[in-house]
Amino acid sequence: METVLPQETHATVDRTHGLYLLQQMLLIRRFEEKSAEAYSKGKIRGFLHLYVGEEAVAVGVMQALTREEYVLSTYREHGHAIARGIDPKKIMAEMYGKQEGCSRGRGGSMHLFDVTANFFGGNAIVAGHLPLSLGMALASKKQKKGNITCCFFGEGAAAEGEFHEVMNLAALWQVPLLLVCENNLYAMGTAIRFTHSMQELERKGSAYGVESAAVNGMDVLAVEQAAHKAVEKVRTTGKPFFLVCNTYRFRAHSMFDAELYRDKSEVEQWKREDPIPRLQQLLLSEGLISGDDVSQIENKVEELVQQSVDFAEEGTWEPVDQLTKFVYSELKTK
Amino acid sequence: MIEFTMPSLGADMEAGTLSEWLVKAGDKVKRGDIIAVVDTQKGLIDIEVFDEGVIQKLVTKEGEKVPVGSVLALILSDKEQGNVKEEKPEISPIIEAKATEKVAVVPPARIKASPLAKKIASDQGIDLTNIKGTGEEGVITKEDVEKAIAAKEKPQEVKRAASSETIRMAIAAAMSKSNKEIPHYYLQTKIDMRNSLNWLSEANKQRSLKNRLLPVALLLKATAKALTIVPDLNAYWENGLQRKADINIGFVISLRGGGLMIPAIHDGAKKSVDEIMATLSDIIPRARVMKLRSSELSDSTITVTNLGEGSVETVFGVIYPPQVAIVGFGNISEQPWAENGMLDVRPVLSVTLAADHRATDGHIGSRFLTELNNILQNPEAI
Amino acid sequence: MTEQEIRQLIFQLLKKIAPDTEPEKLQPDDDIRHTLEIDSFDYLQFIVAIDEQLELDIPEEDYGKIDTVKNMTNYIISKKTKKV
Amino acid sequence: MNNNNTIQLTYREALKQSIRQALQKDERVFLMGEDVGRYGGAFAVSKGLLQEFGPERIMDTPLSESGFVGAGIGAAIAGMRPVVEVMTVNFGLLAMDQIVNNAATLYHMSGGQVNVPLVLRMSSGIGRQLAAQHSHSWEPLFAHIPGLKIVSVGTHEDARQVLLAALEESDPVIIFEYTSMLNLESEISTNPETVDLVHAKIRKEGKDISIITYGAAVYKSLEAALDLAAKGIDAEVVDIRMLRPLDETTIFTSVSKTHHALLVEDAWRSISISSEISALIMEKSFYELDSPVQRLGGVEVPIPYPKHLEDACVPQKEDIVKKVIKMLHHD
Repeated sequence: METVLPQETHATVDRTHGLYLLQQMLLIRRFEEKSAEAYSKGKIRGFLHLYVGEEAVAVGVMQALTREEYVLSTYREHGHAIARGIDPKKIMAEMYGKQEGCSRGRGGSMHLFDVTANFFGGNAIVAGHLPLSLGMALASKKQKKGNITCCFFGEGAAAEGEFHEVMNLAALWQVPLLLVCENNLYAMGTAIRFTHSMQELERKGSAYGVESAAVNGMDVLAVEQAAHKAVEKVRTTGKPFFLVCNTYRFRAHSMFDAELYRDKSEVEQWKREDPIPRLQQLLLSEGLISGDDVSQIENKVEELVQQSVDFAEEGTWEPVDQLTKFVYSELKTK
Repeated sequence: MIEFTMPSLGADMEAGTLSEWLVKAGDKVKRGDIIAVVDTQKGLIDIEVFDEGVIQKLVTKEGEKVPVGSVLALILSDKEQGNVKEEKPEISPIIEAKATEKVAVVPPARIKASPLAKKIASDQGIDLTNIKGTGEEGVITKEDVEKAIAAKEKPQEVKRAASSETIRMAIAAAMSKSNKEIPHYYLQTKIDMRNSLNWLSEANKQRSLKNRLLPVALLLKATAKALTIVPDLNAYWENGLQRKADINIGFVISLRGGGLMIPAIHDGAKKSVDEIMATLSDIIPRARVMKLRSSELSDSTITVTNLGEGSVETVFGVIYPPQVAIVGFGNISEQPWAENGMLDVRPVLSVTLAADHRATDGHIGSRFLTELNNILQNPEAI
Repeated sequence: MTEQEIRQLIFQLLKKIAPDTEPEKLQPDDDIRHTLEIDSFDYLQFIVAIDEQLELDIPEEDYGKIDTVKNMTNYIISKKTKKV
Repeated sequence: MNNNNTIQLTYREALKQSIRQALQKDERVFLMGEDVGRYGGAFAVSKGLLQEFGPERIMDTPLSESGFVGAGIGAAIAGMRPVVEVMTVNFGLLAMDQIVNNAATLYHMSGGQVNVPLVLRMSSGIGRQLAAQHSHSWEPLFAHIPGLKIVSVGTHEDARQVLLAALEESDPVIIFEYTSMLNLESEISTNPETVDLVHAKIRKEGKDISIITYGAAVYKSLEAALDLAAKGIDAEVVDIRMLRPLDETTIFTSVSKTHHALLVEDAWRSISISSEISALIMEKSFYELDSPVQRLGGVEVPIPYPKHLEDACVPQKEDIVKKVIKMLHHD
């Protein structure tokens, strides 16, 4: 049932796409670093979960998805939102709580929504969005729409009952659902060895008859390739696919985390696997890009991030008298 | 807290309508004060209070009919107030003086009324203190307030008119019952009133116009005195003869508009003729306007009817149950009078006794009339 | 005090004591008590009231002299004159 | 109503007809839940529908309340009109996360982008000697949550119509149905009015007291009103029907008319629908009250098994009659 996917990739990418992938990951990285800064200044409040180190997963998987697919994510979803093509300005404004945000400021960091991008959150109950993705895939199937649903979640969610219910139901109903598990080894502060009896998560798929695979989540090209294959499977069979991306989170779980649960040396060791330098080195060594290209990308990303901050700063607060909007629909949709 | 209740003004009274409150919450009352007027089958009756204290709350509202025994008002007794005072903490004398003053007034008890009732009362300018609540735990309800409004709008005269109507009905009922149930026997005698009238005339010379005695005062006193000698006629017939310790003579007063009021002259035997006269002066005007005290209307142990004002010579009364006798005085008129073989003209009074044959026999009745005569022949000894 | 005034006063006091009667309809020679059906007690009240208003002391033996409106008026006039 | 023809049917049959009509009316509608298909519905409500509409429209689910309720939400987001049956409200708790954290919040936290036109049907209530874990009246629990629309089906008319009205909504609607009433027969019009979910329904007009109720207590209240009428008390019975959002206007109008309010429900009395309505009446209709608002609710105890104890757990007709008489001081 497990599909063997290549763990290393070489020049399977051309210059343009290579630059694009590099820029996407760099944008996510810089955007989040800026977010941390804004958080420290008190501009962003609530929870802020950073994706630093895991960028290859979001960017890689997203390359396999068309605009028609439904995407659902977790509370650590800035990367997915950016990779999905949602304007960073709207994302930053959302985190600032401004009404120009992608969720009108109602959601914040954990609840980024953009229906025009078919991006359905930003869901902050671990595994809570898995049944939703199942239902959306079911709808697509019933409507013979042809699109698939992609649901990102962490290895923590794979311990939840809903993960198992959804695996069972998705296989039972044979719905076009790509379940992407981002295994960053820690459910908040608890290492996977303390949370999963079977730590090769992809093996959980076979129990439900769900085709599964694992991929090095620190290698964007590997992820992209694996995602393409998985999406292809889902699209052709109409059945679910369980893709495990093994990755690592460089920063703490959230802004307020002393990281007592892991050694700094472990983090340092994983940082050598950082997907961004990894791709950059590959592209440089393959002669696909030059140092100037990297500088240009850096500058471009810097500019985009600054624009997003400026946009968020200039954003407006929703008047309090509109507080009770969006509880019930004003219009009946038939 | 003392409960001031709807009194039983007669064995046949089950309920009364509280016609008027003469006090309000916070008023000080003492024993004997008239604090309410109650409309009964017998007419409007002034209700007196038997306790001392401060009206805490008027529970029954005007215009409301409540059963005998129902709480009409709550009175905070002097003793209870005293307690309140004692519990006051020691503070500066000036403030204490003020506090004492306040205690004397006693803040009115919180009136329990429904929000709606309060709103209507406030809109209509109705004072809730005068309304008795019929809701749970005596809460004043909308209906109670509406009744109070209706009562307020109803002219007083209508009530009075209705009163004389009810009086008529009450007399009808009592007299029918009497005639149906009481086997009357009748005795009559004539009494030479020369001595009595002379005595009265002399007595009045020493009295200011206001304090002059009327013959009826003497007759009532004589009746009371005679009853001390023949106590069986001063009684009720209730499961047998129940003699009454106090001699309370119910004195029939005709109302000009028809009907009767029979206020009691309490303790007639213990009162002097002057005191009886004073009592009459107090009672008769009030009876005329139907404003008698509850005890005055309920306590009679025997009745005296005095129809002698007109030209009627003799009156045979009908006993007012559960009493056992009624004494009737006719006109005092000059008549030929034979005594010791001599014929003379004397002021003569025709006296009758109607008595309950279940309670007494003619012999007793006869003794009573004999004693009455003896007393009236020696008025100076009265 | 004129005769007319005295009559008015008599009517007024009678009306007060017996509100439901019509003293003004009394003929000068009508017996007051019998016509208006006033009992001895009320009549006494009436005399007391006359006394209070006019400061007259009417002895008991004079009661016979004040049985009609006419007699009473005359009696009062004579008493008042005597006093002066 | 022009059409005076009526039809005698059970509450169960009324529910089934509404589901069938919904399926016929809209291709997007499908029924999903435990044992709704091959078994015919745990309470035979959906019996025969699988044969009629096929397994795509009548979907049996495994015992995965969170999974299939969440799937219902997802399907609704993605353009379907799922009717998800949770066998009993007692199991609804297993899907509580999906209902509270997803169905109720998505519209808001997406800033109005994501509608969840999901209909959730749950059989509910006490009365079949099912003991503590199967006799819950969870209406207040769910009605607490903004973003949900909570409907209680207290009559046959509503059983026949509420689902169709709920499917017109763009927001998640939870319909409470009452197991104890399934076999109850009643007459309804063959041409029933479309249920107006927004407004509470005056089931009986009256002028002396408002009995404000819902669910299984509606018929009990109506019977009590009948008894009270014989005693000269003209009670108005208000079926709240939509427990959230509440139709406050109808409630206030009724209380303004009668000036007395008795709230009756089977759910535990404290922190209940009645608690809420009572508070609302105090806040907004206080000066219309001629007596304190009273509540008759469930006794605060896990529901015991024996019939006589079970009966004693919730207000019965006699309790309602007694309470009204006491409130109106009619004794």
